[in-house]
Amino acid sequence: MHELTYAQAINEGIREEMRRNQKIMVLGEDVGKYGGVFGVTRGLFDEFGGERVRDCPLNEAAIVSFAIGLAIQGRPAIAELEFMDFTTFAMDPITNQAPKLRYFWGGQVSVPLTVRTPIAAGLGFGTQHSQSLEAWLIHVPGLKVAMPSNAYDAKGLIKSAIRDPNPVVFAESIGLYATKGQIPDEDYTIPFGKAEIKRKGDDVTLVALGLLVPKALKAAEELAGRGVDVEVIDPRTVAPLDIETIIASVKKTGRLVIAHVASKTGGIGAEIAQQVVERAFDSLDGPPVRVAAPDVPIAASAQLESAIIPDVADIVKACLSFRNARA
Amino acid sequence: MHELTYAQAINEGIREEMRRNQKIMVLGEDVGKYGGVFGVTRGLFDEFGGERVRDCPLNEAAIVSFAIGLAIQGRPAIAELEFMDFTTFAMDPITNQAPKLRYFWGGQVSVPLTVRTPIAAGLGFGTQHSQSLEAWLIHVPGLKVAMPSNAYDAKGLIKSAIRDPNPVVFAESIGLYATKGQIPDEDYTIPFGKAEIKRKGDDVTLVALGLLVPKALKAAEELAGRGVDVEVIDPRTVAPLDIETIIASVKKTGRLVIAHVASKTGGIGAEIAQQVVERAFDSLDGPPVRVAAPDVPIAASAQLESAIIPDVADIVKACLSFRNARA
Amino acid sequence: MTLSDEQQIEALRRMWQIRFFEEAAIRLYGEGRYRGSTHPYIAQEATALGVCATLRPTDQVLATYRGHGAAIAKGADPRGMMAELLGKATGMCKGKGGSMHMSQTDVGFLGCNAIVAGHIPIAGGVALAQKLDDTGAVTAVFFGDGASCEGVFYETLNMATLWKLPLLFVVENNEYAISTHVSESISVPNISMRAQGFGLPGVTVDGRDFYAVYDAAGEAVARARRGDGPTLLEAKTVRWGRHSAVAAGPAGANIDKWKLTDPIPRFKQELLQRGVVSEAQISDIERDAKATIDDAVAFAIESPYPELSELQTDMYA
Amino acid sequence: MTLSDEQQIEALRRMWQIRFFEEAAIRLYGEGRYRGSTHPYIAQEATALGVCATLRPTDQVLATYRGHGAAIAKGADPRGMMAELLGKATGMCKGKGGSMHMSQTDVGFLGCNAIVAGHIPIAGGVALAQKLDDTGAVTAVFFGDGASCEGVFYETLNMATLWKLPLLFVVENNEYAISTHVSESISVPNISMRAQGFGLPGVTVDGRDFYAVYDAAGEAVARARRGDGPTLLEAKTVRWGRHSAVAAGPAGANIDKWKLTDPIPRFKQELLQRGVVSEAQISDIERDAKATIDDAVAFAIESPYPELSELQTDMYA
Ligand SMILES: Cc1ncc(C[n+]2csc(CCOP(=O)(O)OP(=O)(O)O)c2C)c(N)n1
Ligand SMILES: Cc1ncc(C[n+]2csc(CCOP(=O)(O)OP(=O)(O)O)c2C)c(N)n1
Ligand SMILES: [Mg+2]
Ligand SMILES: [Mg+2]
Repeated sequence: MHELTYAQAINEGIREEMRRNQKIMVLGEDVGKYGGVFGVTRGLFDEFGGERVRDCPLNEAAIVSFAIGLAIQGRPAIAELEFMDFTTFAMDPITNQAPKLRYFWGGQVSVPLTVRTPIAAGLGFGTQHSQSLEAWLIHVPGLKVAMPSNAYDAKGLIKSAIRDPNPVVFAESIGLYATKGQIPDEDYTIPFGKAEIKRKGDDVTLVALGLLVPKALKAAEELAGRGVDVEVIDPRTVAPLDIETIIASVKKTGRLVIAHVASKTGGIGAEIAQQVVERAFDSLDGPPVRVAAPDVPIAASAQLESAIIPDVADIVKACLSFRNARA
Repeated sequence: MHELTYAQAINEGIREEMRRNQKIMVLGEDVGKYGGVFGVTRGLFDEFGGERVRDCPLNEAAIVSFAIGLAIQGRPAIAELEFMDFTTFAMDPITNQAPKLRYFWGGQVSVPLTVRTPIAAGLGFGTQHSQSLEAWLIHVPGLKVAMPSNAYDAKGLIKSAIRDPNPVVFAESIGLYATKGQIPDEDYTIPFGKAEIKRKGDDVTLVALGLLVPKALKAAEELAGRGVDVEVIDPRTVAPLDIETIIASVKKTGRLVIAHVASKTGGIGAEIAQQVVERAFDSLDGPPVRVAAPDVPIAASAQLESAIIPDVADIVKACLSFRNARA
Repeated sequence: MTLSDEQQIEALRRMWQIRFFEEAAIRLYGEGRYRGSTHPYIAQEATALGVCATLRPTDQVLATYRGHGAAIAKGADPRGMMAELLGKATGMCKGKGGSMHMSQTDVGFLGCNAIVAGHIPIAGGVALAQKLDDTGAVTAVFFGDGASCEGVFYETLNMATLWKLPLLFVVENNEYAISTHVSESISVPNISMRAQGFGLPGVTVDGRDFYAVYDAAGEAVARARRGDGPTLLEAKTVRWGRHSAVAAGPAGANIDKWKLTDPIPRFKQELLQRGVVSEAQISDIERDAKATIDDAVAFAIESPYPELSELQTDMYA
Repeated sequence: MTLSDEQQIEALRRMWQIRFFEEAAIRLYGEGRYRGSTHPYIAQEATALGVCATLRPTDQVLATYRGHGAAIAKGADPRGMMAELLGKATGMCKGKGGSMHMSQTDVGFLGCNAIVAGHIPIAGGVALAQKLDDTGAVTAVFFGDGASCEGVFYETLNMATLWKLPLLFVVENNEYAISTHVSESISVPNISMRAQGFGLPGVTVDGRDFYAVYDAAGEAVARARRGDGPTLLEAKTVRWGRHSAVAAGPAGANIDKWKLTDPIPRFKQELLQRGVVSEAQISDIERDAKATIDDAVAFAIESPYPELSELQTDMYA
């Protein structure tokens, strides 16, 4: 075991995969000598050189498209977009090309593409640098989407993403980059579509994504003190989504809370809720509850922003909102 | 009263607004002399000239961005994207600029922008020309989204969109362009956020969007023959969404079906369902049911595509799926 | 590079195949045998052949929705193409792609793309892979004058030049993007002039002249193989008339002008003059090309539609 | 155009204001008075002033996230700016925009934009509106070398040239986009050369030389006002060191090089040489600029944060 931050864990995962497979490439803005704007690719340039760890001009559409070109030529490619908000410039390759090429060519190619991009919510960067846009991506058939919440998962998931012969968007949380975790010394991966039950509980099922997983665990602790026993589930990947684990939990608890930093309307919360409602309606004591940002652009002012990004207190409140709370 | 097709109704709406306000501009590919790839802007060039009805080079990002520049200078702008799938190239101006500028500038400007774009689902154009992407857009605070289902609404809504000092995406359905409707001779608009109950019914609430509204009405008729009385609701705009009308209906029927052509996961169906579940859980006999495209890219082959795009039979089946059907 | 007689004969054969393929595509559309649309390559055949005659089987080609010509020129199978057009299970993409997404990777045809210009930066990535593989292979990417307005085209010009990629940009300037004339959409008289802002060679040739295209492409390909980087090749051409089988009335060059500049009779004439073929041989080639396409049509019509279970296949590797 | 003494003095004052503003911004960030980031305009002051000195109040300016300089140069209020930086209710955007979204439309400053290059085509639309208004007003859009790689820049070059828009593209080539040197990202030695591919004039000047910028911008603005269309003006400059207040260690030009090329002492020297001001006056101007920024800082610190109810305002007009 060794200790790494979330950012270092991703770095180690990429590094190990690049050692395993000489064909793997990294492309992006400032990913080379500089090591990435948040340091995630630090040292890769030194180890693998500028051919494989490639600083690109500032053009997201071309970066992701070039990565697709490499991928369909048998070179698994990892493209970095510096903030998730900039997926807007690369939406065509991310949604119209990468996840569809194999399909509309009748299976003639595979597209081993990983698009890494961090979510900056809650850091005061303002509305064009703070969005969590995974809801767009789960609506694109053919695309996989990972949202790691801790260092261990981050490493295991990035390795799976890179090995996956299909396009993956790997959504990191800047707010988690410095959090530390214990990492096994031996090779491991975490499969896509397999949720983790972070805490067992009988009263409420709490599904949290990315940045909100640690907050959900804090909330659960606080709630335990109040006699409410919360089961915390981290889906880890939202496409594919391990709905089975969530449903099994809800069948036990009868209550569902979903927490994400993205704005509420059209967010993933609705999708998870509806899938549970469709399949476990009779088990539910009441409607699933969403904890999410309100439907406003994200203001830069710290005071305003902190009222936007969901926090422990919001999660606690949601878990206590059920009418016939058992506890 | 006069009869117009859906396409002509939009045309007439734009024309009337351009006569009312000399500042209004139209921009897009082939919107000028040619009258638009689907003929929606036909004749506008002749009446208003090439300055106001402006053929643009083939570059969607710049077209929408230029329209934003015009809008913030007090010139309401109507930008056309030839297929909704091409919003991918204009996602930055559509989502990071237009709906946020006013907010992050503290209200100093308004952005009277209308982005018109048609959904081609079901016409055999293949996967990059057949998507219905409204779910992405309702997840963007500050953006309004209209999805007219008939000629009368199309005219009333396009006029509201153009008069609205805020950005609107106006999602047309190519499959409806040729459908006819009676249009009043006098000026009228249809407010955003006001659903229409297209058919009253007591047994099932059926919310349908755009292309599926006529199919929903056909399904309702068929179901009436089988003794199931369906209330058909057309939200007309999905942002803002008139959830009150839907909830009032569900409180009566206890059953909700939502039908859209977009793929199911992450689609609007989940959002509508969850809003209803949140506020009318106790009124529901069972889980809301979604009728949507399966989560696959849209194949070109007619046989495959017709199995993807939801049809009358799919809607009928969904409405009959409730366990304790009253009828 | 010099062209053998066989190569020139094969080029004529494929030009005819393209012509007959597209005529059949329009006819079959009219008969309601498929939906969506199709974008005929008619009158542009000399460009695809002029470029592809300089390529090896291991080189790669990417094209737009108006890409049937490039497909045939790169050696794609007309049967698979025609079946694809009709959405049949025997189509090269199992019917999932249709007219605008044909591809046949085993002959180096990395497909058509229905997003205008979307394939240009993908071609950049393909060329980067080739450069890293260091086998001397090159990529040619075909696109239209309209496509040359999309930002990704310029992004790719910059990156390809910066990284000296073995990439040949072939812009087919047929004067129109649907209804929009180049004079209304492009700020310079020749699209090859864009190259001046990016530091790569830019060349304009008559795209209806097989030999002119071949010579210019040959130089560009040689340059790319040497590791000297990309070239922007503008082939000036005309459009037969309608943008697509569904588009409203002719907005492009009219048919009389088109007949005068038809690249096929012109190429035939040159082949005769150069003594590469006789009149009789030419008739044989034409007949043979016709037979190939007739066979493809029959094959496509007889082929079954895909099973519904195919909906769920090919999404993930 | 000739510059009056007052104009030159005002230019120096604003250059100092920018410098002091940015120094304060870095200091306040260090003190934890706001979060996010800030991108100092230090060492680039002569460019903003050289351009804005050619503009009228009714002309428009759009800038990037590194836009405090352009804001002050166009006449934005330092109090409103500083309060905005700190996220206060008295900020020019009520605290909702922060460092990267400052704007003050009543002085023709149509804001900073945090999406690199996102504002360039918006500036195109603003210039189109001006052309239609036919008042002789022009737009200047500031952006960096990095931004010049984004496709929307080229799309706007093409459209602005095609439509002869009154638009001045000001690319501030400070050699770096965060860590990436222009030699690694741009395929030509001067960014102004891009203009050659688009048919508009392209000029490179020393961006640290107020008069050089002023002259080149003046010509471009005159051309634009005449209806002759856009110009691409490249101002070569250096970056003080770090990309932003949060970015890791210096990747740009080092501080010694920077001191040698500091545009403010240089401009001061020239003003003295030209006899526009005396040493004593210069000290007064510097002191006055300092006082303005000190006052802005005090104002900003004392100002209240926005009410939470402000979250819901300004979304819709
Ligand atoms: C991104 C995108 N925008 C618009 C379209 C619609 N469209 C299809 S073909 C075409 C014109 C393309 O013109 P050009 O590139 O000159 O090619 P040509 O049709 O002349 O071969 C347009 C606008 C599209 N398919 N993709
Ligand atoms: C679309 C987009 N991509 C990436 C970024 C991240 N980013 C912010 S500033 C910057 C570098 C910009 O360099 P340049 O245009 O030269 O401006 P400078 O910082 O030198 O003023 C980058 C990559 C962004 N904000 N927006
Ligand atoms: Mg063309
Ligand atoms: Mg720079």
